[in-house]
Amino acid sequence: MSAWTSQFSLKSNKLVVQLVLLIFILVLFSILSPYFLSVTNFMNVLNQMVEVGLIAIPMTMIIISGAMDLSVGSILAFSAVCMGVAFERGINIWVSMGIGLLAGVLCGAVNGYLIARHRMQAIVVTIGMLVMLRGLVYVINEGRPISGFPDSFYFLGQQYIGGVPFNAIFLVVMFLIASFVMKKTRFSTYVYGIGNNEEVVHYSGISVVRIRFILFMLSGLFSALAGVFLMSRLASAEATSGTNIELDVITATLIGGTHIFGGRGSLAGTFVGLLIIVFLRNGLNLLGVSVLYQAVILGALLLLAVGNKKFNGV
Amino acid sequence: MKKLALALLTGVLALNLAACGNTSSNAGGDNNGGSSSSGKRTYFMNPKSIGPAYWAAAEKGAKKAEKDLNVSVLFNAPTEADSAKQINMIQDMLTRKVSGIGVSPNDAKAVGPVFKKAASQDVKIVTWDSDAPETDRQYYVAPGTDQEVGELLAKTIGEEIGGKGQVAFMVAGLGSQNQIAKSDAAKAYFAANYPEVEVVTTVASDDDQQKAYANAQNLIKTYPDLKGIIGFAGGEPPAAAEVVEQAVKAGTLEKNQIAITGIAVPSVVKNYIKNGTIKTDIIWDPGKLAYVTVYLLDQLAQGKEITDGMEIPSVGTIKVDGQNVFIGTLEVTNENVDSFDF
Amino acid sequence: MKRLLNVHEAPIIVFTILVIVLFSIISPDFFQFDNIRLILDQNISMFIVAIGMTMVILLGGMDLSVGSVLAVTATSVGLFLSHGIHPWIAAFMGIVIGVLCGMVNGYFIAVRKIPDIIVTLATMYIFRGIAVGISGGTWMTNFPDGFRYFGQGTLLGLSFPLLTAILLIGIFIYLLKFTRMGRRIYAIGGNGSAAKLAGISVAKSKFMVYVLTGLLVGVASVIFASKVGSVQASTAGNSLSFEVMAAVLIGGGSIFGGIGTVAGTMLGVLFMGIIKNGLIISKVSPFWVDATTGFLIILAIVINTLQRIRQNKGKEGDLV
Amino acid sequence: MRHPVLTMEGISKEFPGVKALSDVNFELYPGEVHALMGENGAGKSTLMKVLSGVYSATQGKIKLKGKEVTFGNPLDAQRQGVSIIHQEFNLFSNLSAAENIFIDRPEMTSRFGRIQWSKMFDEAQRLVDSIGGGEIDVRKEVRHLGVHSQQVIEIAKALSFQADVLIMDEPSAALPENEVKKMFEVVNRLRAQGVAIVYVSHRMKEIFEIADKVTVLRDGTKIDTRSIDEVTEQSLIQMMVGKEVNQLYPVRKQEHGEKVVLQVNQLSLDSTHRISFELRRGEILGLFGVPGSGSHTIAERLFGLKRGTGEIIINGTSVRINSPNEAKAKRIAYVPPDRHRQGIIKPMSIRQNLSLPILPELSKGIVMDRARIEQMSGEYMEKLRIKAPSDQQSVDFLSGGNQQKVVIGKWLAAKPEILILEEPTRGVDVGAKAEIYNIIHQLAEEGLSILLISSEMPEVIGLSDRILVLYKGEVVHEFAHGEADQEQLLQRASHPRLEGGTV
Repeated sequence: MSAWTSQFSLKSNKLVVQLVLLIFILVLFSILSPYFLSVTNFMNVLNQMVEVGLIAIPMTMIIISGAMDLSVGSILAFSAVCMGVAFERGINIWVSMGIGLLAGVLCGAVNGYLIARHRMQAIVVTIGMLVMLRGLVYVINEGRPISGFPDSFYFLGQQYIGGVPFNAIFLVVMFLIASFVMKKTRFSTYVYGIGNNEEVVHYSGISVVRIRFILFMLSGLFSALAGVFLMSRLASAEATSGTNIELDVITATLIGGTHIFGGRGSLAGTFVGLLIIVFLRNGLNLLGVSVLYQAVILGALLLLAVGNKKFNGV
Repeated sequence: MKKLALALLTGVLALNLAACGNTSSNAGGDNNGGSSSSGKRTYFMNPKSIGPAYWAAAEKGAKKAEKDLNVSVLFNAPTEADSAKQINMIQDMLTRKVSGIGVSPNDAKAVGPVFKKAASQDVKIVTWDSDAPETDRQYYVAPGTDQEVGELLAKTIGEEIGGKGQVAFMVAGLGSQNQIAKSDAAKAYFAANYPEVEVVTTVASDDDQQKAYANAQNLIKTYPDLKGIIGFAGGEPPAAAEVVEQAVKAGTLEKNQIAITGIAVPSVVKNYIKNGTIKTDIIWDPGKLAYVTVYLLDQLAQGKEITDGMEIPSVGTIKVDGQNVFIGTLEVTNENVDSFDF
Repeated sequence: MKRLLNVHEAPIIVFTILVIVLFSIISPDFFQFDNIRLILDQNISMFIVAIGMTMVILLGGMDLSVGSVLAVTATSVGLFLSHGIHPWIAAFMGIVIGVLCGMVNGYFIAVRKIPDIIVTLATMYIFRGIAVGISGGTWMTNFPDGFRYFGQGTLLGLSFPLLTAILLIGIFIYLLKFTRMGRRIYAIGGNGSAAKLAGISVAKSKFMVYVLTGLLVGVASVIFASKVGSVQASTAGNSLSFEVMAAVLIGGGSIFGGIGTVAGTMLGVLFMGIIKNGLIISKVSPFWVDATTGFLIILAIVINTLQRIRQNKGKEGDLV
Repeated sequence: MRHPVLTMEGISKEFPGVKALSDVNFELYPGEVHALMGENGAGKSTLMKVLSGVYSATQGKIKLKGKEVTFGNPLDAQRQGVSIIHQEFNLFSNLSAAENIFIDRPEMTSRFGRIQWSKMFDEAQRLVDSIGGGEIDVRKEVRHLGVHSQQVIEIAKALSFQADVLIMDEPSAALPENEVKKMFEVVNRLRAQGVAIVYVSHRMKEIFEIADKVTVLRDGTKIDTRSIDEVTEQSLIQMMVGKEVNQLYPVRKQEHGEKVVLQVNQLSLDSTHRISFELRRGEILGLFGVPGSGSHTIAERLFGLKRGTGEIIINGTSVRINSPNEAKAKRIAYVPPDRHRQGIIKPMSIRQNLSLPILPELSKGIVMDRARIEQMSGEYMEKLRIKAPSDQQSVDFLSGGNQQKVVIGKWLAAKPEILILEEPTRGVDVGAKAEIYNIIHQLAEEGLSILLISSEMPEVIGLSDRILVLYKGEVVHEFAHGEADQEQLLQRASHPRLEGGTV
């Protein structure tokens, strides 16, 4: 196993740094705040990281493949509102959820179609989608939050199983599945391959278009899933939800050691990066540090954690 | 795979640590009854976001209450008015075992679950500035209801423009609930009392000052017969006033051709009021709002009653209507604009 | 005619004209001198920031921090003014702060060789935090009358900010076309390693570009503050970086660097400005404005891409 | 006795753990073309990098026109009169040809720092004209120029520094055969102007055609410098390899089969040109033509990289191929001409590169079957004699020859029926070339049908059972095995009716 992954030597070495950083943060806040080191607090944090975490899964893959998806936050809101509107029209909540997920996949498909099929610049297309979908959200529900979902639906975001939030369990399972996919299946080789040299993959008789398309569809699906979980956690579908979430997701991915130009990175790293961000926020909140300084600290951390690595090939 | 296992292992380890830490802190916590180690009662004041002048004024009031009541007040919120981030922060604060929380919810429904949790931990909950009815909050502190404020704004502009003509609404966010509630109330008031007033459009700035400014420019361009503008959030009236003043200066508008009112902190609109661009501005002292909220939380935490007409030091008497606590609105005009210190 | 179509900016020109025609049909108010002046006026700071972004993108980079830099500089200018500093000095100091921010970006990107997207993502957080921090959460407003000149004054009967923008656009078009410094930017964006071999100091050029971008953002923020009349540190320039980047790319720039012109970018800014103004003038429901804007951005990019494909077909050396 | 323009004395260069050059002496006279030969890793490029200021020598000195010099960087060397043209061009595709020549040059600006475009265009055009590039419009962006034109721009760029010494690293590698001729004309002009040229190349034929002298390096030491008249191809190879090299091209032991595996009818190469041919089982069919002849397009069409009309019949069934994926399914394999861009994923391991095209077959469901992948990669490492400590090694660290073997290997693993080889030995040293030729032969003997597209005439002649000569999208001649020699081949390829027309 380890031999199979060791070819991305840069990837494995990085993770140690991130783990040290995470442990440092955990220890630091445990000393600084008496409230930090408690099961309830940790469960809280896990409960809160789910939406960003879900989106980080496909985002990691997409960044490894050398692209980027900035439209995730808008897709999140769009699918959440689609689901809410469907529910308001009297459709069964689980069917509505299917509609929401489908909407997300469709948005991803539009991204994928333009980027993969027509080779347009991913950043530009997804900025366009970011603006357009957010606009459509307002068109659909006129900006009004939708709520009043049945209690059974709140299970997803609010229920604890054995003291652990259900959505966190779901997230970890998703990470394990995705990590498995990104290590053991040929899909992973294709994704890493495209990130390193797209043309070779194409010349090897593999449909790059299809892989990219799948990646953006996944991104749509996971963004929609994040939307569903957010709705369930907050009991409400809002037009503004998910604004700027892409920045959190990308920050987590980068701190997790994924290379911004693609080709290198891992989901394990992203997971650790995610934990670093959420625990940092949580710890600073507990200390009563104003969000203003939190932003500064997060930015400095990003520069420190990602900045001291070698970026060869540029 | 090994790496992920390692990562998970670290997580489990951390949790174990956390579990140990928890028991020990509980042991210590029993002595001082769940409050912070200094023995002071701690309250978390949570506005919609950090940054706008309105909330900065509120923070001053909260800090004043902190001193007056000899309690500890934490004042924090996300940088953007995002309910998910706000709720994360409230959850974190519940972990800190505060005695009470004062929340201005971005989404009335979304705070339901976290309020329920807070109530179960015997944390006092008061909403302020924006309400979350049908939740476990105990009181709602406001200048008046959204409906009252909306109607007041509509009445003000209706009077100024003589009861007929085109009026445009400027809001901070098309998806923001208190904005919707106020503008709906204003619309309803027009329909009922000034049928000849036509609300032509509602534009949103997303809290971006430049966008608000451009919106106002586009409004006077698009609707040459526009008679009035209502700005429903702190950033809108100054933007509208700035644009109108500039247009008057440039000669494209007559002075007083467009009446402006709205909700804005006096210090921000002082010049416009003095120039007469804004005749009446509706406001309440956000500092007092916050002060009252902290005061109520402290009363509740000490198990004291909240009664109608009760006297709050340095604020005055308050009106208590069921679970609603009103401190009343203020009208800022040329005469009194200098008397405000916020 | 054919030569005209081969101009790099041709598709966006055509598309802009189409949009103008469309809006003119929908609303008689649209195509009027007043409104054109309004559109220009509303987008002054966009124009100026976009010049900097064009250079950054020409280098093959991107700058996510421009909005936060704008907030920092505008807020500091406000602070200076509230301390009674003379408007001209305050404006100058604001621009210096913009330059300093650019130097921070430039240091990490050019000297420490950290990818620009990471650096500017980080400084986006940092500068925003600083901006709100120094503002103390209050609005910068009630500027003295002398300060209004930057955003509202006139010079020789023309709007001062517009003149500033035109002057800057002219300077930078010249700079990029007629100076070695400008050509180095194109060379680095086109082929970094070849640029190094040609003795071009990549680090120095990159540093310069980020400093200049800081400078331009500084200028833009002074105009912004003066024009809008108030600054809210937490939200000023919030969506600026994405919008400006979109404008550069719509104007024919390539995210991979080396391709793009200031003139094209200005068209891109104008295009976005026209859409935003036109949709409101045409009394489109406010709920539809963002959706339509996004759709038109995507459409513009689609058209640009098609043009590029068409151009690449005429390459010498392919079979017949 | 003329004085040498350049003398390198006792040059040594050490890298951590490796001695790349030891005590190399090298002299260069004005107006001579001096070939530098040696197998890959012999130290040619290190020596040239020392000379052009990329590396500084650990020991030894460089004298230019009698004066000792040190070069801090390539630009420094250029300014002092030593220019190098790298194998991979260093051009700015987004800039005009003229600007590529004169990028960042103070002499092109006015006193006030304004770039004088018309002066730049004029000078550039004059320079390009002087080396026979008159047909190039220097205002055109380089991405719109062909490979030869790009090389002319590179040479013009070097000359714009008044180069006394010009180093050309594999200048013909990117050029088609007929453009090599044009390049030689340029070189001859330079020689006449007194420029000293170091010509680094693998190609024997060119060396004998253009060089005055030849220096051979082996394992970082100089073997000898000789006048070109004193050496033969065989003796040069011997000097390079250090031992007797047997026949480069193996002899065919058995005839190819009769069964037509691939039949192409009216395959469109562009809007006007159609082509037809057939390929038999076990046959090596050489396709030869200058660029623009369509041979590259044939490969692209057969492999589904380009779409068009016409009929492709494989084993008697007409098939449609619209993507590499479909081509692979029809058991067509393609070893592309540029392995760095199209052949290998450098940071990935040999094993991953080898398994890339056939991962679906090496998976259980969607999960990769590690044991089978390991077994497969071991098998092909051995079969192709890929030299590496393990198949976990990243291909980036392999020599050109071994990299090329990986590309061939990954397609052999796909068990194709038809193998398209395009420039299979580009940038590969002599030893590895022989090995690759052997492999190709062995494959054909095993019954694989091979379409060999190459611009190296000896290779096409030496390997092919049959050669089709293409010209502007048409088959203009067919040679049977043993019929063709280089002269005839070249003559047919540059069509008699349209001598020397640009494409």
